[in-house]
Amino acid sequence: MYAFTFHRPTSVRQAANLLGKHEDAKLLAGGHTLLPTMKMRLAAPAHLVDLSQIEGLSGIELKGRSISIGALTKHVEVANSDVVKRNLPALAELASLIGDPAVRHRGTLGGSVANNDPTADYPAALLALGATVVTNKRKIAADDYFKGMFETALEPDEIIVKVTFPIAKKAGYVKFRNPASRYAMVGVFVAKRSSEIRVAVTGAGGNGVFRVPAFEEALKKRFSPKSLEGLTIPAEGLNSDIHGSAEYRAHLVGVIAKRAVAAAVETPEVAVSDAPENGA
Amino acid sequence: MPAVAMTVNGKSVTGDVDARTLLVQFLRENLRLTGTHVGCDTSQCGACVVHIDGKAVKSCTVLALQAAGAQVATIEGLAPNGAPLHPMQAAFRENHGLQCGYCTPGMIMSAIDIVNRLGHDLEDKTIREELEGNICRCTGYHNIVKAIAAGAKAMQGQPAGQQAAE
Amino acid sequence: MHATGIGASVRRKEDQRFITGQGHYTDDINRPGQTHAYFLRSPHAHAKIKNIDSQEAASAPGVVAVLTGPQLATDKIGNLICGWMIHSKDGTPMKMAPHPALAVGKACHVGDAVAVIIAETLAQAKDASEKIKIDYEVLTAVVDPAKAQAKGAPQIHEIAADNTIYQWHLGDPKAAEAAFASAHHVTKIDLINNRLVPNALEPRAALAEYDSGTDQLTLWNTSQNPHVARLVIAAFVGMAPEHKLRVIAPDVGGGFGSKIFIYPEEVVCLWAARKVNRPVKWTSDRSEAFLTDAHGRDHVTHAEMAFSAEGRILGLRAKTVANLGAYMSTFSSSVPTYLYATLLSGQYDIPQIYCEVDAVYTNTVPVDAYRGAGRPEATFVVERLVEVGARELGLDPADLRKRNFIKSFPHQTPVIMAYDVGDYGATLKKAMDVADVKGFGKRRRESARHGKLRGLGYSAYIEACGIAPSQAVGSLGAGVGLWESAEVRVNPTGSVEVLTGSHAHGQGHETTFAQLVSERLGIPMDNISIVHGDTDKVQFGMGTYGSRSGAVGMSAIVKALDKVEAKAKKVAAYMLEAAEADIVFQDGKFTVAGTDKSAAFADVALNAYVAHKFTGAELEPGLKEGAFYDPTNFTFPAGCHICEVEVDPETGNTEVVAWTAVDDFGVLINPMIVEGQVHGGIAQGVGQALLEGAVYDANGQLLTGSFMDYCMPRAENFPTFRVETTETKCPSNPLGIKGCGEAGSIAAPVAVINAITDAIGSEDVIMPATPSSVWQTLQRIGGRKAA
Amino acid sequence: MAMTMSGEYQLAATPEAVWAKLNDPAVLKACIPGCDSLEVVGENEFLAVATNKIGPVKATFKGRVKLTDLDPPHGYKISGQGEGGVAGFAKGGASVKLAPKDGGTVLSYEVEAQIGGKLAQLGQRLVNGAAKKLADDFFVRFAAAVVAPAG
Repeated sequence: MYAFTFHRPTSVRQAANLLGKHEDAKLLAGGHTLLPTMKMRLAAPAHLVDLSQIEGLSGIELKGRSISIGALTKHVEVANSDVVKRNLPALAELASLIGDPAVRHRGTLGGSVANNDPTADYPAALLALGATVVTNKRKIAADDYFKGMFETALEPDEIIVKVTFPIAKKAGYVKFRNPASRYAMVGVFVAKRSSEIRVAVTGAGGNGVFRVPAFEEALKKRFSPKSLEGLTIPAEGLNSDIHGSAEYRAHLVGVIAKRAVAAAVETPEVAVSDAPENGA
Repeated sequence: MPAVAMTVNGKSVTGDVDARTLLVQFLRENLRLTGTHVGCDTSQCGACVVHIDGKAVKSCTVLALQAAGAQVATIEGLAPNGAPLHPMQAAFRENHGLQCGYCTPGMIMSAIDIVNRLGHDLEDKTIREELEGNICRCTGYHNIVKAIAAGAKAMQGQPAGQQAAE
Repeated sequence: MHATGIGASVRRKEDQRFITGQGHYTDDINRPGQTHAYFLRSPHAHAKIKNIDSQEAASAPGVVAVLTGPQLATDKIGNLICGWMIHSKDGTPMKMAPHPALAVGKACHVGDAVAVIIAETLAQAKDASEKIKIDYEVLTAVVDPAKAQAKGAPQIHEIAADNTIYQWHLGDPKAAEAAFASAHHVTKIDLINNRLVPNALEPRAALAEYDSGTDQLTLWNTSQNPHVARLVIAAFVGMAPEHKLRVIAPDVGGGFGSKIFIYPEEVVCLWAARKVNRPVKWTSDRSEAFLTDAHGRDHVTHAEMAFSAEGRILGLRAKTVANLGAYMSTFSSSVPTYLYATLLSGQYDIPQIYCEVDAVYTNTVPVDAYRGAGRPEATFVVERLVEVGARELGLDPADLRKRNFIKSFPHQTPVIMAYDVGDYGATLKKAMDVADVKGFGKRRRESARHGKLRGLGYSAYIEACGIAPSQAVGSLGAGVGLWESAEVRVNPTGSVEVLTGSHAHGQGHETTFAQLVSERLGIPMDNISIVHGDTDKVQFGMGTYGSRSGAVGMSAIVKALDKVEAKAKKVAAYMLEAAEADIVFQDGKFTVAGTDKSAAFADVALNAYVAHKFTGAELEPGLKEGAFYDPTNFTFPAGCHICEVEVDPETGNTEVVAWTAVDDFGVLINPMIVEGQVHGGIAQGVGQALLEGAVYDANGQLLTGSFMDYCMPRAENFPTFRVETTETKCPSNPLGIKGCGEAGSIAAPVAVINAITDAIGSEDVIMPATPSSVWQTLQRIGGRKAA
Repeated sequence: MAMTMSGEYQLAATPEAVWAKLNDPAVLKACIPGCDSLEVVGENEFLAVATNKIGPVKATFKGRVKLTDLDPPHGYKISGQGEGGVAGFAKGGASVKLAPKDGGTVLSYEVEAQIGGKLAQLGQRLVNGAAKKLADDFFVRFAAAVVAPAG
């Protein structure tokens, strides 16, 4: 690791000021992407701004038809949350599949969403559920938030405060792991809301998380794994590496999507009528 | 150099550290607690697992400064100064859950964390899934799984204070 | 058998320190005034080093010294060597290229050490390394062993035209030709034994200290054989005379072969410690380990098996290209030759075998012995041929095996080995019973109902362990003898220290060796210490590899114990005023035969030292004996593993759902430890078959350079193993033991591949059989096998 | 690790105009992703410094960029190799071809890139996608530069 200055602000405002003041500053949440990269000397921020001492950035709340999750909420907290398990079991399942138990004890929702790793799990949930990213400056709809691999709509001094997830009638997440890294080779989040059905895919895309309109159309006719039988997506633009070709990933997207729908169908319907969520 | 203070195995400790010092370095080099090991640099092998505030974490992926004010427990704290072995330690020995011993401290700390989270009656399948962050190259995991199942049961009768020496 | 004697599953003595965090691994040790070494390594697989400018680095904060390859020569530090001479078919010796500890003029693989920075802290050493400017002229690299010999391939070393180290063969080509000409059916396969990275969980480390007052160098390192390290570093590298160099291998966190070898980093740490006159410590990180620990396997093979109409094996032919990487590591030459081709008879009576092996240089990390070393590769060839042959002939694979098993012993194979004893039919039968092969059809149908393809694969393997008679290995080119030493020191109070030349890094010697002594001397385990891993304590030893610590190391202890007993009887005879011939030693007591006069072991020990009862002229005081034991043959553990898999045809994912291992290791000293060794071996073998594989790109960049891309087996990759044994006593050592450390890794890979190919109905499966590769095969064959 | 990428752009300018831009150091500097500086050191040869970010990874590459096989106004090869310090090295080249079409120009390219050192060893998850993105970025910007008013 290169030398850096460590900061521990106690408010979001202080943290934002530090980001504004130092061009080469990085936020530190769980640290499970940044610290390994820094250990390899592949990142050299001059300033690290540790968010852990800021109150109010962590916690899970049911607000109307949405679940609001603080940016510093750990994966394990989402996985174990009764609120999430009752209302959005697929999201709890997703959180329980990130990394390993020790990683889930440190890694945070905000860190994952801010990083937008093309093989991370959370982006699929945000996009499929139509979540809203709430920052210290504004609210950003998931549709507008993800801008490509590792790129987001966040401005340099913008800090994620929380993410609100509209509750879906039915949702499912299935992940086919890269056996070595445990990141998603292909992860598919399927969400059925009264207004729409969304299918979001992580891990496969060269440019990060994406939706599959063809699958969504098919599922609108009937929300069943059978509706996806034989459907696949084009391989072009998908990741291709030593772990699997783009063709393999394209095929997996179909298979895993079917399984995600099956998982969604199996979960009992959540007894919350849902409507476009605004102003939470 | 910034100062850092925390509680390790029940004792208050302080030290001046370079900001880039990892918790595992602080434990091994400053405190000479060398039972916590480093086996990889990508946060995967789990040889460095310790507990921070009662939860298993990989001490190679935490800065010492991030642990300021925290309660840290390491393998050395489970049976300090010749105290009787923690039931999980005893179970690893009884079930031959270790060979070279290098992954063992991390395994035991993860195992106790599994029990703390999931209770005393653990199925083999659960244990295997929960061990995804701990790599052992010697044992083929067979006896580790047995040891954790047995250790989990043995921890049942244990006084709460000894669940882990936080 | 008594509670702690031979055959008892005694809990391990060494565990106390490991489970309490009190182990002492090399990196746990620190010396006053210690500095830290950081190696700057070539990012290029093949490049001329035109210039190294280290001036700025040398004056960076905390830097003590910056050293480079040319300075090694100035200081007369010699090259690393390969200690096993192999001659080509044409009689020419193998082409061993110079291997300096720091590159001189040229870097030959990514990770080749080009400079070392010694600094007060590791962070400072790393900071300074970035200030070193190296002018590389990048050369074309060759990484594929099959292409290394091709015309136009870049030549890596001047000495080796066509990058060929040797072209070796074994067997009678004409006789094999005749056997094939008479065959009813010939089965042909092409296979790749994938390159593996050993990945012992403790990364390698070295700490060197120089005492200028005594001119003594001490090296703490992660070694499986500290004495051989000292010998090579003294005699070949010329670092210091042997008596001025102490090598200590403390607790070592796994080896699997990768810690047998003498590596550049330990040489450089010793050299630097003397140069800067301060202790120098280096600890590898995992990324560095991927680029510097000797890798394993990496064979490309074409093999054929000839069958008669009755399903009898008539002959086997194999042509293998073995990739030895950029330099010849310490024992690399022996692995694809005498540890491989000599096992191509498997468990079968094969009249003719002919094997050709070309060893080549490539711009990759050196390859050397890794758990099993040559024998997994041989087993893979033989057991794939038998399995595919059975399928092609329409015979049951188990029946074909039974038909061809060697049934009378001793058995001389056409490839040097003389098998001493075994009962292969018994291990196969027991394995089939334990695995419930009869019920497989039902299980397969059950899997099919869940959309899964279930397969069953056999592996009837043999290995040659306990290497081996010195005369034999010497005649085959080994530069060392492969005996073992032991010294039994009885203290005046009757406690015992056993000094052994073998080394434990997970195998539990402190327990099993003590069990042997406890049983033999009738004293409690707690009164026995096993001492190993320090050249100042143990006179000499050949270390631990090739599953030799039991068969060879313990046999040396038996020999020393024999001498202790003989001497103690003499002492007891004086004490009990009886003739020496009348003294009987049993249950820890020396008794005058036919009387109730006796002396306890501890009393005899005390009397040996106080020497009041005898004069020194007749009998020397003291009770301490040493022995060197040289075996008369290899040992031949063998067994049968049966693997059941379920393949998910939608994703190509393979799950190992059942594993049965029945092994014949001869006499077991501690069944619990033996079982543990089998478990670990299976895991590494399954790892090779399903998960692990080093992948280089065409330019020699290692793409699987961390646990993010090199898939280590995890707990969830395995079912609960069913491990059983059979026993035929090994006749060539006093204990009847054979060795168990490598069996699993030898047996497992081919059992998995035989199971997958059975499941999907295609032989076209490569290792590692990752989901994507199995899926691709399924695509090629048009989905799933007809039920 | 080695990667190949290719693409095609329809540009609203004549091949001659596109060719001029392809040889303009200021345009090249603006189009090379993350380019901090581009200094002319010889005929058709430049010294470049570029800082690239791939998620958590940030690496500065310094090296030479050369234009070869010049065939005005039909195409050339632009190639470069850079040292990224600890991160390793990168080298690559793009064959760029120009052909008149529909009153404008079709620019087609084939990129070959090679990454070595730490990024190749540790960056599997990152590098493939990133290289594609960098190549795309270059030509997207170039397409924009071609239609932009001069100066």
